[in-house]
Amino acid sequence: MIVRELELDLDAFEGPFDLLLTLVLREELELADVDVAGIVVAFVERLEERGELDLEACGEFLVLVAALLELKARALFPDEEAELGELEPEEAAEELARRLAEYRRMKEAAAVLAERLEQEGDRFFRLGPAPLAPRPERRLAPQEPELLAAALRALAAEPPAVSLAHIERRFPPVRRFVDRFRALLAGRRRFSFDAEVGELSRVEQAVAFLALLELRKANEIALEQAAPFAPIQVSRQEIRRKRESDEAWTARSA
Amino acid sequence: MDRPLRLISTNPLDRLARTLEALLVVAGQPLTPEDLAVAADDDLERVETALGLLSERYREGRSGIVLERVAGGYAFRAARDAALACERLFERPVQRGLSQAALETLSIVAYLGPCSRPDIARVRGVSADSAVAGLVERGLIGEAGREDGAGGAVRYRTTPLFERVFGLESLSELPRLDDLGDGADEIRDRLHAVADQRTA
Amino acid sequence: MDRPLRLISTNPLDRLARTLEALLVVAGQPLTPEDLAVAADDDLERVETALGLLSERYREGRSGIVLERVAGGYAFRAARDAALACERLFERPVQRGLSQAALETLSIVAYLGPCSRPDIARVRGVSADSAVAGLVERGLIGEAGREDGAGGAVRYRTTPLFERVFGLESLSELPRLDDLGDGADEIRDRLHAVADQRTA
Repeated sequence: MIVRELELDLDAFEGPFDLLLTLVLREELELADVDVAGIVVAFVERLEERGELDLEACGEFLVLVAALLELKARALFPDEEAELGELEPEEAAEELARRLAEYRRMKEAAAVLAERLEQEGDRFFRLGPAPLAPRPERRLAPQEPELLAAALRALAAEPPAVSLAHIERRFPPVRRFVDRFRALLAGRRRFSFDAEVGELSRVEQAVAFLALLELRKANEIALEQAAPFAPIQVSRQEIRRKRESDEAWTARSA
Repeated sequence: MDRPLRLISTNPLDRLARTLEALLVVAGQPLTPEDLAVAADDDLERVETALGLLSERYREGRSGIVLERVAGGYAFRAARDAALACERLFERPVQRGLSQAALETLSIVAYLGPCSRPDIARVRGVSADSAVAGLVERGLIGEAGREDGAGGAVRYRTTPLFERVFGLESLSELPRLDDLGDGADEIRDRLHAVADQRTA
Repeated sequence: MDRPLRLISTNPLDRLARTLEALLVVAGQPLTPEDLAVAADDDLERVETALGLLSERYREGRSGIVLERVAGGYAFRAARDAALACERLFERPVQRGLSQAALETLSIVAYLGPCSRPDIARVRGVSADSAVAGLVERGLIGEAGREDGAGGAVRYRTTPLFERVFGLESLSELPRLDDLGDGADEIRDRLHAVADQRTA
């Protein structure tokens, strides 16, 4: 079975799989419109018709479909890699899945509207006033000139930075905890992680733990734990502390 | 001999119905029973009764003028069997050639309520600027203030014309978002069907 | 007993009359018998006959909808005895405020001097077409020549009605915006800079 010759009959495309790939790569077909699940089902059905398991074809197909899916995901969220990059892989995957589901629902809603338009296409009505109807005068109460000044001032105001607030609320940035732990360790040699994050939400605790790993990776801290699930003790790395204290001394003596 | 007829024609409810006909034929958009009651200077209950009479008189198959319930009110339109004749005479600037992008944008605005171009782009994954501009021009969506009060991005919502074009009594007539499955079930079913065939 | 009635209801002339009703209720302007004949794909003489039927059905005292013959052709209008109700329908309460879009557009035209729709759209970050059309309709702004002579975009300026509504003797009485810049040009530059940032 030759995967590239797989015949597809999708909403957005009809023809062999390799033509679809070509069109997508030439950007002549919007990948966002391609129903990848439909391709998978077509492949499985074809496989079933043949009645034997063609491992080589399965392998090739998996590689192609995985690539297609990745391209599609990236195309759907072009500017948000940075935003998603802030998240842990699992969280990012969850966020992507959530948005894909939302997009998919909207596409279905659009299909419902299209169908409705088709059904209601034979309803003609008048747009605008009747031919011989009176033209009403729309009177306006006296207005304050200050309203105009306020409107223009608002247009001249710096726009709020593109808000990622809803993401941040759920997933505070790792950076915040990195800074916080550094500040803590500038004041004392060690602290108890559990005591420090005890009052935070689970998500925040998870992100705080990521910050710990980050600091450990950079060799800024040492982690100790007496036993699994025992409180985690965080302390400054000795070498680093020494250098910092030297600098501090110099600074103070100057 | 013509007594009974005369009686009917001076029946106050019939008079009210005539007044409502007049109001509906000059109105540029659907009128609610409340609008009609105020204009006719009559009470709501009687207006509702008269509307019932008119709905019967102006219905498909009986009259070329049809009274329909749409966009939260009542409006006259052409009977469906005159659609071909209407097409020969009238342009349809609103619904003609709505693109897939426009329909998706329209769904997002209809379902998510007032939202900005960045909101729409976030769901669609591509810029919504030209789709939004096209829908505003057709009068299917309109501005609804700005995000964060002043200064933010302009937000849009669907217009009564949207409901009219799509023949909706109100937005609540759209299928619930929860009922628009993500299609996963259907795909799973098809795959199961294949699997069952295999073991059979 | 109901034979004659049944005959009438399936009479082709009645069908034609229904089609004409439909066309007339959709039309935004009077339709000539010729227009109607083309749309109904029927011959002019039959259309005239059907119009005669309809004039009888839709006449004063009999129906709230009246078929009127005017200079440009035929059109439906409201019956005279519903005139008071129609007046109440069209009598709009004095509007208390302007929409955000209207206010923004008006402030741009008032402070920056005559501007075209593209100018306004650039500052607002969204199309100004419907806001401009609305303000022109209410007489708050009016056309003031074209950009770069004949071929350019139409520019708009505020009207004397605008000054009356805002209680201004002249535009020089507008509240000062020194905090935004020195003079219209500087304010315009600043607005453009912010708008570019907003759409970025």
